[in-house]
Amino acid sequence: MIDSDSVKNLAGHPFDRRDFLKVLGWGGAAAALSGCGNTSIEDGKETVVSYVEAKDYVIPGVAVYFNSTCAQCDAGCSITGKIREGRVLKLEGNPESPINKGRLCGLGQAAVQHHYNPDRVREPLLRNGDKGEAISWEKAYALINEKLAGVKGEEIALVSGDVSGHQKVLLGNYMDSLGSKNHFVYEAVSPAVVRAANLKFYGVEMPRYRIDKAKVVLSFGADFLGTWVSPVHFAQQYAAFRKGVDGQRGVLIQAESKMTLTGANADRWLAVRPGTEGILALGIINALGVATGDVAELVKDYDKVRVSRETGVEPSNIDKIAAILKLRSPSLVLVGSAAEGYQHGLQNAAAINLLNQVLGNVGKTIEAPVSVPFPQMAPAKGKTAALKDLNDDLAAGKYKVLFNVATNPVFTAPASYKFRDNMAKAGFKVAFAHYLDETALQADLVLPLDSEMEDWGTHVPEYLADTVQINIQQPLMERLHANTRGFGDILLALVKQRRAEEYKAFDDYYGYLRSAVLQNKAALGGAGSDDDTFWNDTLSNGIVKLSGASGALSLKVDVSGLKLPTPKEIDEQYPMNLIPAVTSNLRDGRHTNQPWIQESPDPLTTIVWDSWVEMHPKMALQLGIVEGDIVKVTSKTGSVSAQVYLFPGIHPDAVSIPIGRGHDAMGRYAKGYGVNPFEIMDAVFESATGELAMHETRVNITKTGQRVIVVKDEGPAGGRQMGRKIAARMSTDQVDLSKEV
Amino acid sequence: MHRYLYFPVMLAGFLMAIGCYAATDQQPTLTTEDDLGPQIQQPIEFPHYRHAGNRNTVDLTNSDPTKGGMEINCQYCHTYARRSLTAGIPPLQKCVGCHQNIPSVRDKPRIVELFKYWDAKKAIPWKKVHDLPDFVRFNHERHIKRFIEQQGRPVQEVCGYCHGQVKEMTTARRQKPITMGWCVSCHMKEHVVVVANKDGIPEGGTPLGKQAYWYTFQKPAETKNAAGELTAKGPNDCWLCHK
Amino acid sequence: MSKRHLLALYGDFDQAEAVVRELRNTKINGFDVNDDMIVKSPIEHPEVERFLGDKPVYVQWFTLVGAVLGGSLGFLGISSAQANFFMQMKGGKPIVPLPPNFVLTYELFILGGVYITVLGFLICAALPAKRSPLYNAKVSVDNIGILVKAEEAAIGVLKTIFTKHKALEIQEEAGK
Amino acid sequence: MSVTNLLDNWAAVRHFHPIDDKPHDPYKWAMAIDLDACIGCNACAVACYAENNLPVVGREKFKHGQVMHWMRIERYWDEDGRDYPDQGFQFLPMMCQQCEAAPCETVCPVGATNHTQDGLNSQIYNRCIGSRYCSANCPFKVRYFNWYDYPTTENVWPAEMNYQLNPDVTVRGKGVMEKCTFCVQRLRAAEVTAKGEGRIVREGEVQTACQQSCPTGAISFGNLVDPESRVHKQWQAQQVDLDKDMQEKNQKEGGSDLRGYRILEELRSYPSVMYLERVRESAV
Amino acid sequence: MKDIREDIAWAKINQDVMKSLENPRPLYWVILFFAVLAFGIGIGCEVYQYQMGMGVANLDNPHVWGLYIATFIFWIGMSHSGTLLSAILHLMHADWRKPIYRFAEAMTTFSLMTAGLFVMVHLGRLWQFYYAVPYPNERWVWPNFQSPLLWDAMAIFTYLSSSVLFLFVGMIPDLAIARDNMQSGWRRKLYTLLALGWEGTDRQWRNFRVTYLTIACFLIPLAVSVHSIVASDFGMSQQPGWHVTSFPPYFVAGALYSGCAAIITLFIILRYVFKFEEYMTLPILKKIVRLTFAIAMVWTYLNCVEFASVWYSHDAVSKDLLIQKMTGPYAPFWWAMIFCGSIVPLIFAIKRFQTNIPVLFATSLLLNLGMWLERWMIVSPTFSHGYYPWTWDHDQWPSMIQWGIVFGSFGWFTLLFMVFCKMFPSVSMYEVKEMVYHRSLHLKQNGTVEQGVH
Repeated sequence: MIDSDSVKNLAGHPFDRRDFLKVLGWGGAAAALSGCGNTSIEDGKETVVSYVEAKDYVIPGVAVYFNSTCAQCDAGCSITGKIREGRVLKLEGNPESPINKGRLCGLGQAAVQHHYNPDRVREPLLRNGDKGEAISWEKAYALINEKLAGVKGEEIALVSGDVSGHQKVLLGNYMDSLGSKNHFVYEAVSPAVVRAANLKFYGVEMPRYRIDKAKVVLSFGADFLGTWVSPVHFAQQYAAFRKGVDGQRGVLIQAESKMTLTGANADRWLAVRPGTEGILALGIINALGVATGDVAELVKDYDKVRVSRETGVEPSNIDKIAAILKLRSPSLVLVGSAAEGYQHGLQNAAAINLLNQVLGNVGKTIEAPVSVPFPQMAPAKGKTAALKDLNDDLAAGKYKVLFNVATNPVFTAPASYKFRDNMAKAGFKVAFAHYLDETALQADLVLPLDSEMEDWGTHVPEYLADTVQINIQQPLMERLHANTRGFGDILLALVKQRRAEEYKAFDDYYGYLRSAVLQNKAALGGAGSDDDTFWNDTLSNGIVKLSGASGALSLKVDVSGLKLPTPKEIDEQYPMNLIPAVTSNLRDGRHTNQPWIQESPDPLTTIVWDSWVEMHPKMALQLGIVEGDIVKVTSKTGSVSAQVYLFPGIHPDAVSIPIGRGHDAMGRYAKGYGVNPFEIMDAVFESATGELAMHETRVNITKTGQRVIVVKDEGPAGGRQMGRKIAARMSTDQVDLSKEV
Repeated sequence: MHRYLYFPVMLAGFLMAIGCYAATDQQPTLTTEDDLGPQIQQPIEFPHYRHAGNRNTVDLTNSDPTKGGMEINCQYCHTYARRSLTAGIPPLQKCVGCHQNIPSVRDKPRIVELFKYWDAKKAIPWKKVHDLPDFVRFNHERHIKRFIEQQGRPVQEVCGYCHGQVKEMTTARRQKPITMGWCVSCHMKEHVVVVANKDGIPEGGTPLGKQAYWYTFQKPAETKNAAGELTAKGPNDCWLCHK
Repeated sequence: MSKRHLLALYGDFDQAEAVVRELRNTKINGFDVNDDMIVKSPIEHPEVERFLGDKPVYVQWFTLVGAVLGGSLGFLGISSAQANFFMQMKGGKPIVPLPPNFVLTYELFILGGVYITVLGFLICAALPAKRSPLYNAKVSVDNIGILVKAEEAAIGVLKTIFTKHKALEIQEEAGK
Repeated sequence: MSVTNLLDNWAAVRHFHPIDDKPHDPYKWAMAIDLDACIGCNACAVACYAENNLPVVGREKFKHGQVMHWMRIERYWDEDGRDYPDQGFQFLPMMCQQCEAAPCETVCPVGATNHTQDGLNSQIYNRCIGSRYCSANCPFKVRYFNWYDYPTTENVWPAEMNYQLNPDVTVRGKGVMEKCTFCVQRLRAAEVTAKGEGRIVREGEVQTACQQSCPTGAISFGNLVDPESRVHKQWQAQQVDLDKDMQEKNQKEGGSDLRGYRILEELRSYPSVMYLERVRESAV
Repeated sequence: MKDIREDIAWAKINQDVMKSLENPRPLYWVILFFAVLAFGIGIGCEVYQYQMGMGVANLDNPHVWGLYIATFIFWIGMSHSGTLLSAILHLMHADWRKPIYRFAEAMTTFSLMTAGLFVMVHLGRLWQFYYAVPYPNERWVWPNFQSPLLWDAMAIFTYLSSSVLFLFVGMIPDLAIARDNMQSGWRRKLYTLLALGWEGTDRQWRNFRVTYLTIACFLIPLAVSVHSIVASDFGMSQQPGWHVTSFPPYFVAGALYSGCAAIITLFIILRYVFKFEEYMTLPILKKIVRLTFAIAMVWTYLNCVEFASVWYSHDAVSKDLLIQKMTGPYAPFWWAMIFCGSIVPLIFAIKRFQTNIPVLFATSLLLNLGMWLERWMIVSPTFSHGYYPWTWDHDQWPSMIQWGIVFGSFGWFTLLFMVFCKMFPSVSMYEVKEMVYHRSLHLKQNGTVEQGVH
């Protein structure tokens, strides 16, 4: 049983705790020399803190565990926090959650460093010239109220990231109360084009993928193990897929221009010329030779000679893939960010999805998702197009008040948007923020948010693994800083300014949430139990599982309008394609200030704490570049300079710079490390959906003459084992997996 | 010439004597002598002797603190010790829980002080009396399980091994050295083993034959000793305390 | 029966040898050539022993005892230290491994040997010593000194012998 | 005391481990890592940071090779002349192999690293004087030395960040060696609890932090002598014996069709971590 | 040419040597100043390192050992020359050792003391050094006797204390001379105390001879064991490049080699600074040079054996390391070692140069450099290029702190040595007298020379 009061008590006296940092030999060098031994025993000097009141389950020295929800990305993993003496120590996966089944990725675990981050905003800050001046919450609310007075609804805009659950409901109500419809849901990295293509081909935006049921997975740049949609969940499916059905191990083929973590785990990795993923898909359909009608007509020109020429994939590989896809069924074809990031991204994605239809995978390894019974809580899904729209509006000076909820568009908008300047045109800018990041620095009023370990909430993930799952977010410890507030609490306070009568029953967001959940007790599976029991069970489980209705997928194949452009000629001035890489650690850069994230080597390059320009050794040889050279990467929009890392897992026509580093604000661990590829990204858009075509930027590379040592975990031997049997491998014909445990 | 041999003979004799002493001194003597720690000023001078001290057998109603205590079990207040590595300090709630029902002492200065803390909902900043270096982890739970629960020794005796005669103190004062050598001197002794046995003997005995020890030193002896007991030395694994 | 000391200095070993020989051959009352005569020289001169007669040296017995004790106690000590309560288990090696212990035994054998030898030397050579009653710094330069101790009656005879062999200098202890 | 110990237990102290017998009873902690399941995502490494109070050393010190990751993910690609890693990379989580005959143990001058009864290679921080001989003799180079006093180093654990530190694990100061412990604090807690209940630790009762977080379940960890444990079954199925330096299955003509192997096994350190070879599809 | 003038008067020997104890020449102060300066720099570096942690030495994982261990071996090696001269040559009755063994013996002692410092400097937690000392303690814990480092400590302790005793015992008659020559003052008191009342009686000499011989006998196997044990710090490990059978003799040969080279250097310096031309004569120098040459060739041979055994063995890892040494980032140092260690000593084979002091001085410095490089090449490349390719580290370069401490150690050694030379007779007077005496016996038989000054 836990309620907010007991959480407070649990913490006892948070700032009176024993200093856990007093360590081995510490402070003791002098003492040791004076012969008093090395230890730092000081009888009677240290204070032992006892609780004033303690719950029965609170025993000093014994950890308690509470469930909550991970907010580091939108996959919606349920977490279990380990709590000792009122402090959350470590996050683990909640075994009850179908999404992550007790597992948690590195990014998720680093959330404690978000919570304890020394660079968090601690007070509401009001702009005073270049400085922020700490003000009280009352004053902040009053100020917002004042600034909103007389402003028309259409002059107010709010930009947020993905939002779901009761926050979304409350947020919607607030926007309603303001009379504004300008809620921009923006995610810098989101599979929006894939959603559109899925809608077209399957009738749903995000079907359930069953990698674990597939015998062959052919992925076009979908980094489902690293960054795509719900990586921890897919990784578990992947594990089952590799174990195989009846001992027949699943085969993973990955086609992309820049190797992702998933590509690194593939049985066959194909380096595809940037932007030609769709052509390859059509080539495979052609090679399969099973298509009929419209489809056959569409692919008939895509013989393997042409496809090979345009994509750079060997004809023999196309044959092999076609053969294995034919032989082993069901298979699964995935389309990911590498394919969607072009002007013709939707066409690419459609061509690839067509492959699934041709192979008959729809309904077998692609299943209909369950629908959320409370549509108002279903996630609002972020798009990059939203930022474009917002930016255009801001440029036109449409908004007098702009709310920003923990997104960082100043950092993630392509430089050509001039977002920073446009944002200045909005009269009054309020940022709900964890850090003083680039965007918060532009705001007039910064409201410090609780970390997700201090806040209440409910979340509905976009990708539901099994049944409908509503994730509960609850505080794992007392608020670390006295003057931060939960997002829900702030919303509630703001909405009360408009509709005081409607919300007067709720003292705080916790009360709102509790009553909102209990209202739907029956629908949430709590019929028959009393309020307190149900509420406590819900909190202790951390998730509510519901059986939702599963719709049907559309099986119709519509290839009308599917037309892929022939690959562009090499542009002499900008010969290379820039691939802004989304890495599993950094994602869009909102967590860069967590040192574990900075020090976790990038899985592929093993580089830490810095950005790099990834380049194929062959191309580097041509350009006379070696590892560690600082090169200038210039696009039509601008240029950045960074160290080169030579990496064989990239198409020679492409260079790649990871997203997420290059902050010039945010905090001590983020600021000044690396470069931000958004600064050179051209504003090119997917033609059908208006999404930013992130892979479409073309660049040239020039040496600056400087050279540095690349800070990475890999030694000078590189990826070579020098004949030692270290990471050994076998091929499937040598091994008999059925004997294994 | 023999006068030149005095010295070597004496030297040899001396070394032999040392050797014989080392060879025959089989059981280390448990360090029992007191090694008083500093007198510590606590925020409230808690009278242990009053709570845990022996009852005045002559006059059971005597409330004169010098004449006897209430024999409260150590574990009544120090309830965490049997459930956790660390013993912890009882929550303030515990003190108040009893004392709000004892109006007779309500006006005593210490109790007034206690209620001041309680009313302010502030924790009492007790000072640490038994401090171990931060690289040492002593497991209270395990020792209480073994000596109190398995072997049924009196609580005050068991706690007193390390904490001394707390029942005679006001605020506690360190009485034993609590150094590694002191800990070890007890582990080196042969202790009675309670053998786990599904039928009859309570849970919590040592699973004999599945003992996590390699060497005969720490394995329970094959045969019972004269007193009919199986004995074994305490664990000697560094990683039990240093982690 | 008090005895007095007499020191005669000579320029080379031949003269000194001649003196010693004569002292040995002459029977003098109150003077025992084996107990009462000491030859002091600036260098080690093995030939002195020839004319002084063999005198025993016991230092090597100290050496033997020291080395044996050092080695055996060393081995025993190390082995029993290894087998104490905290047996430091080393994977792949027994708790009391012989090769390392032999290495250390070897070192302790030498350590014991050297230390006890030096000790034996100090004992046997009776060092540190008080200065003998008659000492001349020339002995540490180039002279050979013959120090004798005799009863008053023999002093004269000794002096005569010393002078006969062209003593460079004769020092006499004052009478008591 | 000591001399009697020596004489009474001569046979015991002259006993060669692990060759002479089957000494582990009731515990021998061991691991099996399926490289075919490992995707190289680093979740285990971060879990290790969180569980074991590892310092984040920052860019400069990382550059100087002073990083402290007890668990590192290695990424191999043996190119044999190919332009692309078209069969992917091979990831390998590497941490202390808890060797049965660990080369590090014998060389420590003060005995700060020893073998424990349950088959771990212990590291006692306070005993360590920092001679670094253990690391010098470690074939896997999985020991990490505290080159600086990280607890007092700026921005390693600034205020509030230190609240995350695990109180069950000592925070190491400068000059001591450290390494993966198989999360000994968890093992000991489980062993003591089990002992209090008169039983041994059951399969699944204790997990290492890395195992717990691994999204693909590539890491299994448990008691090798418990026939019920997954690790025991895996080792047995793979015919890998703890106390052999050359597995019989590899002696057979044509090699083995089993994936289990131990790294640098030929050095006779008898590692407690078995890896299962990565598998590659031969049809593509 | 004779090793020493046979008609030299004994009193002159005393005079000449005692003069070296008197007021120093300005050059002495200059040398002392630089020694103190260098030592001060070393101390400063060490203090900084102690405060900050070992990281400032720019060592890393897995390159955990660096110049400290290399220089430690260098100093241990250098100490072997004293034993060679005083013990081995004593047993072999090579009396030409007599004028020069005293300073060689002092060099042994001081280089051991310097080497001992490096053990301390190397430790990550110097303040816990006493954990490595086997003393009974309340924790009932002993150090690990299986560790070659502990053998090392034990061997060095034995060697150092035995050498000090040997030096002291051998000096007692000379201390008596000093005592007799000093008029008054603290030095006279000191010598009186140290001379233990030595008077040169027959009994004293008799026991002295046996003692001296016995310790010499002990010192020879001890010296061999010391450097074999240092070799086993490496040889007992598993790492490639260290695991060669010939390591112990290779180390011992290297030790004698560097010791002899150092003797040549110091010989020349002493001869010049203290004007010991009469005693430290060119024929003696020639003998040392020839000895050094012989040892240089032994070392070269053992070096070749080491490489050959690696080359022909099936140990691919060691072979890979050897190739790496020859061609990798350490190649310049490795080839410099070969040049200084095996090529430069060929100069000694040329008779003309065997007594050419400037050439010998320069050469001996080069040999020492070569020997120091040898130790570095043993230690570092194995760390940079071991079994585990992922952790290879070819960029490792010692920081200024490491260099500063190495530099400081030379200052410390020089300081000790210079102080010793002023405090104690650095030429054994009584033994030079013996040498002169024995060599003059045949002259005396011809009646051409009178004994002494009379």
